[in-house]
Amino acid sequence: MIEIVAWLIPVPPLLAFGLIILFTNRSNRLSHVIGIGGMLIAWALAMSTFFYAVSGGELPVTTDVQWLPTGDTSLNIGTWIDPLTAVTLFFVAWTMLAIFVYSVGYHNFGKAGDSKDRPGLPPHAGGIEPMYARFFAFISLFAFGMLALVVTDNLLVLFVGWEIMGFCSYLLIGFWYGKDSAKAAMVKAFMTTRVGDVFMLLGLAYLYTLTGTLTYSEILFNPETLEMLATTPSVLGAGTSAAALIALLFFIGTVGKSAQWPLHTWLPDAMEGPTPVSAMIHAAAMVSAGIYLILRIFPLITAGWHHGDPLTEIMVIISFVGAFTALFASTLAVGQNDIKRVLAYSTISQLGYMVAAVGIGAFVAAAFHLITHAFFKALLFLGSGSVIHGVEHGAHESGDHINPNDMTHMGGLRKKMPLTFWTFLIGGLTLSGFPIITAGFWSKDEILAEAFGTSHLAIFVVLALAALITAFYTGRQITMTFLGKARSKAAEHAHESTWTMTVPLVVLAFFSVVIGWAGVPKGFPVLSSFVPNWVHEFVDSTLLEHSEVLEFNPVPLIVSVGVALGGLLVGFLMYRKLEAGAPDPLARLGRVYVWIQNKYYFDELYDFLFVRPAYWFAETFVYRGIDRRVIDGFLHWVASLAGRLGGWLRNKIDIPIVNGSGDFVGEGIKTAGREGRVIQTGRIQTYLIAGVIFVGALLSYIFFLL
Amino acid sequence: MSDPFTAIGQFITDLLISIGIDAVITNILLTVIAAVLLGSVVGLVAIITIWAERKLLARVQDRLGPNRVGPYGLLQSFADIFKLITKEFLIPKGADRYVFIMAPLVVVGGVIGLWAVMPLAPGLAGADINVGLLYIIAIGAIGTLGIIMAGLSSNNKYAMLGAFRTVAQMLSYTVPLLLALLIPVMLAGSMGMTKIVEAQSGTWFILLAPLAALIFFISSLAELGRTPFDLLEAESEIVAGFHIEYSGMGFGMFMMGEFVHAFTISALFAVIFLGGWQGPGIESFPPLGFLYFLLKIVLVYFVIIWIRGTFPRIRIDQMNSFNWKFITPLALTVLIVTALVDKLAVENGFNRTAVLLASNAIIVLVTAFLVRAHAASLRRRMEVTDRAPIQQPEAAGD
Amino acid sequence: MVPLSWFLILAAAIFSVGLFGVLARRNAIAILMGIELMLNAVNLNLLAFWRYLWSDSLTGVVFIMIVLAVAAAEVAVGLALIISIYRRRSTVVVEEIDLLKW
Amino acid sequence: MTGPQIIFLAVGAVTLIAAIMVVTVPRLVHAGLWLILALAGIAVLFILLDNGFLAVIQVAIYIDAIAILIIIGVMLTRTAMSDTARQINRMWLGAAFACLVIMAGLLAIVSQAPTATAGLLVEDQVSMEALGRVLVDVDGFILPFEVASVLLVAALVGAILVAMTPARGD
Repeated sequence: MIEIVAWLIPVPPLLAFGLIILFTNRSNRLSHVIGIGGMLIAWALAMSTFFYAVSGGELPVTTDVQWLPTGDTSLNIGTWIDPLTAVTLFFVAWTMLAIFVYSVGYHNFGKAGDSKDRPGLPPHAGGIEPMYARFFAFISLFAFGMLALVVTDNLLVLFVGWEIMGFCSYLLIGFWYGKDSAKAAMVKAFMTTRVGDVFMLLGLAYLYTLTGTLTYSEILFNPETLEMLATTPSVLGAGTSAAALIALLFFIGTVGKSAQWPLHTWLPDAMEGPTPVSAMIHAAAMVSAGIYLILRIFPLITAGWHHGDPLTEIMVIISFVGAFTALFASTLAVGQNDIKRVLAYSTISQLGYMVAAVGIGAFVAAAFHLITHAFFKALLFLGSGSVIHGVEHGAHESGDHINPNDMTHMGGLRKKMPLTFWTFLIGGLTLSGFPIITAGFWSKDEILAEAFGTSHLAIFVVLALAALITAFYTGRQITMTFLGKARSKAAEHAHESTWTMTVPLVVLAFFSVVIGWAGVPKGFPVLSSFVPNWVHEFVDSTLLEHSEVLEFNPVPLIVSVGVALGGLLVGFLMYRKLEAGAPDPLARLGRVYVWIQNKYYFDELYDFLFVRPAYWFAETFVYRGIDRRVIDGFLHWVASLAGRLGGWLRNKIDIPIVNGSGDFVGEGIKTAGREGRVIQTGRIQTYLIAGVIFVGALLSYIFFLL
Repeated sequence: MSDPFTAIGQFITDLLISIGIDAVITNILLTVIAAVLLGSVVGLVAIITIWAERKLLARVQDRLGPNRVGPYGLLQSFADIFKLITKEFLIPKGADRYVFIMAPLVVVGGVIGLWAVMPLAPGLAGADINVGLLYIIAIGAIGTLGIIMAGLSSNNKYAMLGAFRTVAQMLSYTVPLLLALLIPVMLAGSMGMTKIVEAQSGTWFILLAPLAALIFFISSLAELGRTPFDLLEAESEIVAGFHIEYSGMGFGMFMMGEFVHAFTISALFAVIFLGGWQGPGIESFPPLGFLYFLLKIVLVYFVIIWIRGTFPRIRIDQMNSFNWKFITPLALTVLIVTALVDKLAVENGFNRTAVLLASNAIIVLVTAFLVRAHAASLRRRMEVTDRAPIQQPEAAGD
Repeated sequence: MVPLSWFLILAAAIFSVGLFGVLARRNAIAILMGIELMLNAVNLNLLAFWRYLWSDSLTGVVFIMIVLAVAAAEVAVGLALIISIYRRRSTVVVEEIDLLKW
Repeated sequence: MTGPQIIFLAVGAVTLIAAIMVVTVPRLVHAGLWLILALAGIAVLFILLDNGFLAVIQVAIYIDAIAILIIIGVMLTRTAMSDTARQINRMWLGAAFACLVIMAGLLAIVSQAPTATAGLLVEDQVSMEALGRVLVDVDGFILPFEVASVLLVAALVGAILVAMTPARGD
């Protein structure tokens, strides 16, 4: 039974996509009913799978059928339900469902469309989105990709789902393709993630050539294979094992997908899409998929490594990239005034946490943070969408045309949009790790505790610093947006969003708080005696080699509480009295602030390092040098040579010899034809008479003469 | 007195033999007598049906109809016949003389020939051949030939056009007619007319195959060239159609052919779908079957007259598209569905009548739905193209 | 009883007459008629042989049915071709349809 | 001379004369009508050969469909060739000679034919049911039957396509 359910989970969104694209795209109502209905069915199936898993059902549940025979081996397609899959399904289904419902309100369903609205541009008077049905088709396909990626039992289908999501994110970031910025962003996102994907495909190919299979059970949960991979030297030689190289290639895929440094630049630009898309990409699906991948291949990353050992090279790389990204992106978030961009950088930073956790071998902590982050980041994005929506409406009413994303024009929205404020506050506090009550505290604390407990002090310090900055910009964002006085007319006229937008916020806020209680670490004062560390036990059972539970240590706890509260407080105090038009208090940092605001000039750097050299290379070298000079020159040479040769042949051979004999034959045939053509009358009857007489002759020969 | 027809035949045979005539020749004579008798009676029926039709049409149109000659105008037809006989049979200049003369004979002959296989009563049929229904189809189309001959030989363009229309219509509607007739053949398991009648001793086929009956009826109307398919003699378009040049008894023969044909089709419908001579009490007194048969014929004939009185004429493009786009696909569907359902129902022990009726009802519902959807789309297109005509009348079959 | 050879002689005669129609007629439709006559002669032959020699199997009858089907198809296509030619070139005389000659 | 022989001679004579008229009469319409007579004669001969089914089929297909179609074809194209024009081509003498050759050849073969007498027909073997079964029997004639039906469909479509009035601008 559960096997069939697992098979069916990705199917409803796919059907919904097909139905909407092919049949119902004229009817907005029918389209969103089908889209949400499909997601609802998928959600119900995912929940039943999850509850089967947590209620002690036998795991992993696995089925497969043969898909593609390839000579000696065959590629199978199947499902794989283990604890990691189950919890991933849980948060993916919930957040996606919330996003689907939220989209109805976000795209102003029920409002009359403005005749000036054009497909490819955001509706400018609060009317219904012109491509409403198409949006639901795209996100349905996106949901299919994500769910297929989660339930599959092999890396190939995972890659397929991965690419479907990449394609969908391309479509959705550029959903308003009438905007030039959106067009640029969609191309950038697609191309940047493609860099990672190519490496990932290389990893897949390499893995396949070594093992002849891509199925989880035969690679990741097969100690012999892992041992083989860990001991086989890689093609690079020089001490790296095949496992490490494959893990590195996969990790580059993750770097692209989860926007880790140095491939992080696409994600902030992806904010050009509608806000549900941002939530989809940054919380529920795409970036989570990157982390899901490295969690999935955790046995491969850690092949030949055991708890307590010094980190292997690949783990060092991963943890370094993760920690660096966490700190680096959090500093960038400080300088942003666009409400969604702050969250985008925050996402990059939080993903860095998870990557770093995987890097130091803290599998459970990373998974735990993945879950909590999905909920609170989805909540924050949807909340920010609600804010933007409200401010946009205010802008329409007051005629004050400002950028509705810009936080400097907000302020005082607490009274205007109470539900959004409270849920956003919960999300913000969770993000900054407000002690005890929020889920973010528990998950982040676990990562810090792991880093501290396994004595990776450098990592610990960097992450703690990142946590401090995170708390700071969260405080800054909440204060600038909701507290104080309204700094524009639009903000004064803002009002609360419809129920289809607020209900998902409340649901997500609920989970943002509650999820944390499933992961209270063992030995935590007072609380741990009430609630067991359920997450640790459950998720850890994914792996063959179980990690030992760390002893409780108050140092990371104190640090964690300290940075969270401190950061929030500083943020609040600094921005409490921000006036309209006043410079950002951080501008006092001078040059550093300029650097931050310009994202450390990474875009410019890449432009200088890659884009312009590529153009130059194409123009100067390939076109002028190779194409014009070498290839064309060669062709011209060949052509003139052929011409000269042809002339010689024509004058010496063709005209006297070939033509002479040809003419003779031709003239002879012509003469023969002219003389003989009277026989051909062109009348079938004549031929028939001849034929009949011949047959008669033949008959008489046979019957009378033989 | 169990079988009076055999008894009469035996009586005549005995009589002839007693005069001293050879047995073989007696047999031939008997056949000839029966054939002449049957043909004459059927021909005479036309006289009555003409009167009935005029009278009924008059009632439909709130008139009195013939009422001067004889009681209730009963002798009106006789008066008409005398008039026709005494008129000169004109042969137009440039006409193809022999073909012109033969055409009405072929028409009447073809129609009367149909009665050769008609089972009139239990044990009474002209020739009970095992391919009776096929014979009906084959001989029934001979009438088309007569009409073509008339149109060709008249040296008149209206006659020619009328003949064209007739041929187009008759050939087209033969397709659904044949398909509809295959269903009773399938249900009875035979093409013999007597077998078909006997197969309806329990349930009449109109209950087993109502749609087939309807299709057969409509196609027959088209074959007859009766309203609403009477565009072969649409006065406003082609004057009188193929018999425009005929006068006197030549015209009379065409008239007779037409009425006898209508009567014959009624008889066919009665035989194939209404159980022919089936009815209560025929086992004990077989001649009763003849009465039942006559009653059923009259009933169907009444419906034909009724339709003539109430329906408008359709256009020629409507005639064509109705046939090829609606009734032929429907007949095909019904044929296939009936074949499947009948086979499965009989194998699985369902009530045959109920299952077949239900399948017919489902086909009707689906058809109605499709027609509605099609009409809706046509209406939408009409709205889109505003007042532009939806459809140019297609070129007629020429 | 009619001897088998009578049927065969009649069939041969009709066949030859049909063949003459095909060979000598100028009108394309008349040629078609000739072909029909030839086919009918063949059918007569087939049925006669079936009746006299092989009446224990239905091969002859089936053969005739197939011939009938082919004849129907042939007439339909043939007439369609003739009418198409008539539309384009206003002629049904086979001697005048000589575009591909020389 | 038995009854069937008299009938055969009468019908055969009519058929042969009709056939000769088909290929010789100048008026094509008349040729068509003579063709119908010849086909009807063949149908009667079929009855003489104890196959009423094929006789009826002969009438239904040849007379009702093919002959009428041919007559329509004649009518449609009658302006192209007047009935007074020469109907026989210049090579008719050659054609006649060829036909005589063929006829002689055929008669020569016929003279070698066995002098068989018709056996009794078993009713089951000529019944339509038996014919129907053998037509769809896997060991019977299902393949020719299906091929013939495909041929008919192809001919139907092809005929419509060939004779269709070309769309304007074509």
